[in-house]
Amino acid sequence: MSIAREASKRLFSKPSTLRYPFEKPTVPSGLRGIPVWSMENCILCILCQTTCPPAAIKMTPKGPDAGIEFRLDRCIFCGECADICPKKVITMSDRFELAGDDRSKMVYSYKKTLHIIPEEYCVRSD
Amino acid sequence: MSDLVERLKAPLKEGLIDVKASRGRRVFVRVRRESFRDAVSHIISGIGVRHLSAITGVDMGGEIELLYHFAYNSVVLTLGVSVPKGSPTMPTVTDLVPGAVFYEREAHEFLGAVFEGHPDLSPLLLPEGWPEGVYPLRKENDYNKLHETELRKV
Amino acid sequence: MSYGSTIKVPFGPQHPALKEPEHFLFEVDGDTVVSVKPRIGYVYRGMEKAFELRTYHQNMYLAERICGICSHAHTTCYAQAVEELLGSEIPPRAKYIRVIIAELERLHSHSLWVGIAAHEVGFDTLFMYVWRDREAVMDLLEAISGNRVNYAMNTIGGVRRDLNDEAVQKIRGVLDRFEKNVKGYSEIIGKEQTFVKRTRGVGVLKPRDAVSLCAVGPTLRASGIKSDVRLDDPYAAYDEIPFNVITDDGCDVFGRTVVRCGEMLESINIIRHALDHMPGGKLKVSVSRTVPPNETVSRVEAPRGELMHYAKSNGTTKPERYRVRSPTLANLAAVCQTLVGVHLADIPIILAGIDPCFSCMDRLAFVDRRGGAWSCTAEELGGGRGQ
Amino acid sequence: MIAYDIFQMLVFPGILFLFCLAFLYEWIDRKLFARVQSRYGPLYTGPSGILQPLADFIKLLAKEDIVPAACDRHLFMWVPIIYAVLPLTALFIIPVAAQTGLVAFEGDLIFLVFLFALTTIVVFLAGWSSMNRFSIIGGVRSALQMLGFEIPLGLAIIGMAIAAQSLSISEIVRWQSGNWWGIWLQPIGFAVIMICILAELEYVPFDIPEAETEIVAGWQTEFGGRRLALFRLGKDLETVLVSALVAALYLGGPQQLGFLPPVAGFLIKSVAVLALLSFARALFARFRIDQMVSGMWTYLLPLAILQIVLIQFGIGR
Repeated sequence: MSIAREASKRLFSKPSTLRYPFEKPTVPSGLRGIPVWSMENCILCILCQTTCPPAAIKMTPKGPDAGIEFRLDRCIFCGECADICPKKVITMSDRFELAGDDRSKMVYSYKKTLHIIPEEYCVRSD
Repeated sequence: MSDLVERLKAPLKEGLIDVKASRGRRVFVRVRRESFRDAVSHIISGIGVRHLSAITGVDMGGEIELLYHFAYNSVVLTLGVSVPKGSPTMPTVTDLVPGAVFYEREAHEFLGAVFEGHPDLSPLLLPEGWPEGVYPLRKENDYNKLHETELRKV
Repeated sequence: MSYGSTIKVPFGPQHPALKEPEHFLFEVDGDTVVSVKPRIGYVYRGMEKAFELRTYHQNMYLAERICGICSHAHTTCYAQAVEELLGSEIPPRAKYIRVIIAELERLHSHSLWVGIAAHEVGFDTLFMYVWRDREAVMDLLEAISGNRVNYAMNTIGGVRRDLNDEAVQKIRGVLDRFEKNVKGYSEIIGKEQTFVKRTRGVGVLKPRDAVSLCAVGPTLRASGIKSDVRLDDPYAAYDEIPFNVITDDGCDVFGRTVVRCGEMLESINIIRHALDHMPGGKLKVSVSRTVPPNETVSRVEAPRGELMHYAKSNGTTKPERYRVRSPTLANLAAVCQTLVGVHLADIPIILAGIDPCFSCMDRLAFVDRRGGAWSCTAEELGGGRGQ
Repeated sequence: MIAYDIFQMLVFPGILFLFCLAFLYEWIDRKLFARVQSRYGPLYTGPSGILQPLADFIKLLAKEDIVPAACDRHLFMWVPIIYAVLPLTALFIIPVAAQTGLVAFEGDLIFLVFLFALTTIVVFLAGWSSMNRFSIIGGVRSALQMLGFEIPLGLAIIGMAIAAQSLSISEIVRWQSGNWWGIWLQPIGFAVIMICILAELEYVPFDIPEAETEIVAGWQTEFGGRRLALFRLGKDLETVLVSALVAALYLGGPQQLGFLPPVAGFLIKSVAVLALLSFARALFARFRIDQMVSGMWTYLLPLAILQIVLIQFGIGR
């Protein structure tokens, strides 16, 4: 029977499953992971806020703490913001391990003036 | 497409309200409620259409419009009939097209159209405790009002 | 012989045979089913109401999440409906890319089903093998579109990403290997007696009943009726691609398996033909955000059958009414009829026979279930902003 | 001498050794079954997952113990214990460490067949006592399945007893050390007993009583916590029992292989039987109960009878 031949062939070959936490999967280049803002050339034009389908981006256009507040727990990784941004400020990174245990902490705020990169909020899985 | 409309015009004469064909393969026909029943039986037996794709209910403010989408190889013939909200009763088509049983239940549940002769109009999609008389897809039930609907304990 | 008294056996909403929450109340007399009473709606999310609250552009991502396995079918159907409302024509290259992604999705959706059907009858080894090889197609889709499940390739007026040469080579490579695997599984399914015994002559749906109950897709084609939206009412680039519709007059679950395996091989040929004849040119045309008042019906051949969207616009940026009728709802009447009079042990495989996708069938209801597992305020879900 | 007997009873070929063997066999079975399906199988608990069955056992012991209100309380409490004890008693009469089992008397083969029947009755009671639709159906199915495989199993066992002119397993093992092994003498009997064992252990082609996709978990549906731990232990012990039985009856049992003690011979043979079982269970889909019973009566029973007839003509001597 062909299933028996196939099964015996599989018995002595390397399993095709991945030991996930210890072996990381190979991530293709165009993956739509978490969007990342590089605030240097952001012109605060709120296009990304209007086009975001689940309204995960909130921008404070003026004032000292002008910048972007990005809510990871509502983002659907559709890449609309990256497409529409005129200055190509937003890039879809290839980080996909974004599990977190507290929704309120899943907020990334990018400040225009301070150029600080927000501290990692999501729980590291390593 | 045009021969299909001609073959429909012949038996219905005054029952036909208007015919719209935006594209060759999409025909929208509106009929009066009285001649709806024989329009359907004519479509099924006369022209030989057998596949009812779906029944869509649209809330037009004063009345509910029920659209019966029949698929006949490359043409989608949509038979529309509008029913006043006061007395939204409609003859059922489950005897002509047994496949319509779930579509009619869904139309009843979301828009309140009553289909006489339907074997069992019990709720299909909404949870058990859903209050009577609240039809989610009607325009007066806006988003937040629906959101506050109280589920009575079953 | 009947024991006279019948017992009611509930199936679902949580049941290992059902991959998604559905409830079927069976009345069983001894070992044979007497009557079936389906109760669906456990993943009903009120999508048709939600469509009316968002702009056409945002609804694209709502349509994509109606179902996890046939997301591209829903977005193609939605994009075509809105393009028809606007009366705009999409560039030929976008049509070809839509066909390629649709057929790749049919590949992984059908191979998912073959694995599930094998699991329903206890054939776990085939389940593991089929799902292992399905990963190649999922990784391919991830490389092309950036996401394994919600590809978001479609936008109103065309396609968002292009298929460069490197992607085309990758597709051809994966297809060659996948074709060999599919041929292997069809052979195993045909020869493995225990699988054949559990599926041949089980869940018989006669052609006359299949037509009168308006069944669609492989369930209809396995009863010998040659009806396929890609052939009858061609959309995207299907009118330029020659392919034949696989039918089988077995009328039973085994026939449906044969039809789906045949369709997988057919999809591979379609993709190869599309890759060879892909025209160059633009990816999308720009469209206006407000849609003139109009109504249309858009039909697509999803992996499970004929998927129908009805759209009605009222001149604003939000649709007046958007109706989604998924293939599983059409097949529900047919499966309830085939379930009467069968053995209790055959229920899972017959239910799986129509490849039910319950989240398609239920669409979206956003009802605050007091004491339910979750409840979000309208504002939190962004509903407030969409008003 | 008493101390040595107690040691033998409790530790070496006795309870402790059999528990470790049970967990080891479950690990081998799960590992092999996984590798056939191109998976890794248990991996992280201990070296390549060898302690996984023990971990499962302890986890289940720690789980909450739910007793359904409508169930038959006494039966519900006693059935798991009996289910775990039955294979243990049967393993005492099968030669494991030496040529003779811990307890060997003329006619222990009949006692063994009786224990097999008793196991199925206990399974039926488990399903019946938990008053849940799925487990009642599971219990009824296990009883039906017993009707199918019990007689061919009995015939296949008696076949070897006739060849060795005795009804004691230890005697059959000693007889085989002098002559050919059972597998060469009666290959049909070996095939019949392997199929019946697949049905006895409720492995895939015949896992109808606890069909996962049809009746949730069949007769085990209502059991959780300690009770389920005992059921799983009982199932592992039964795996050891049947592979030991086949090793004893058809593969010559524990023999002195070169400088290795007889236990090593026994282990190699029963692990070989276990490997064959778990490879076989990866190849099939699940039968329906009516197909299974009619298949047993139309195919397996004539085969078993044919084997007995062949022995009468002196072929199987």
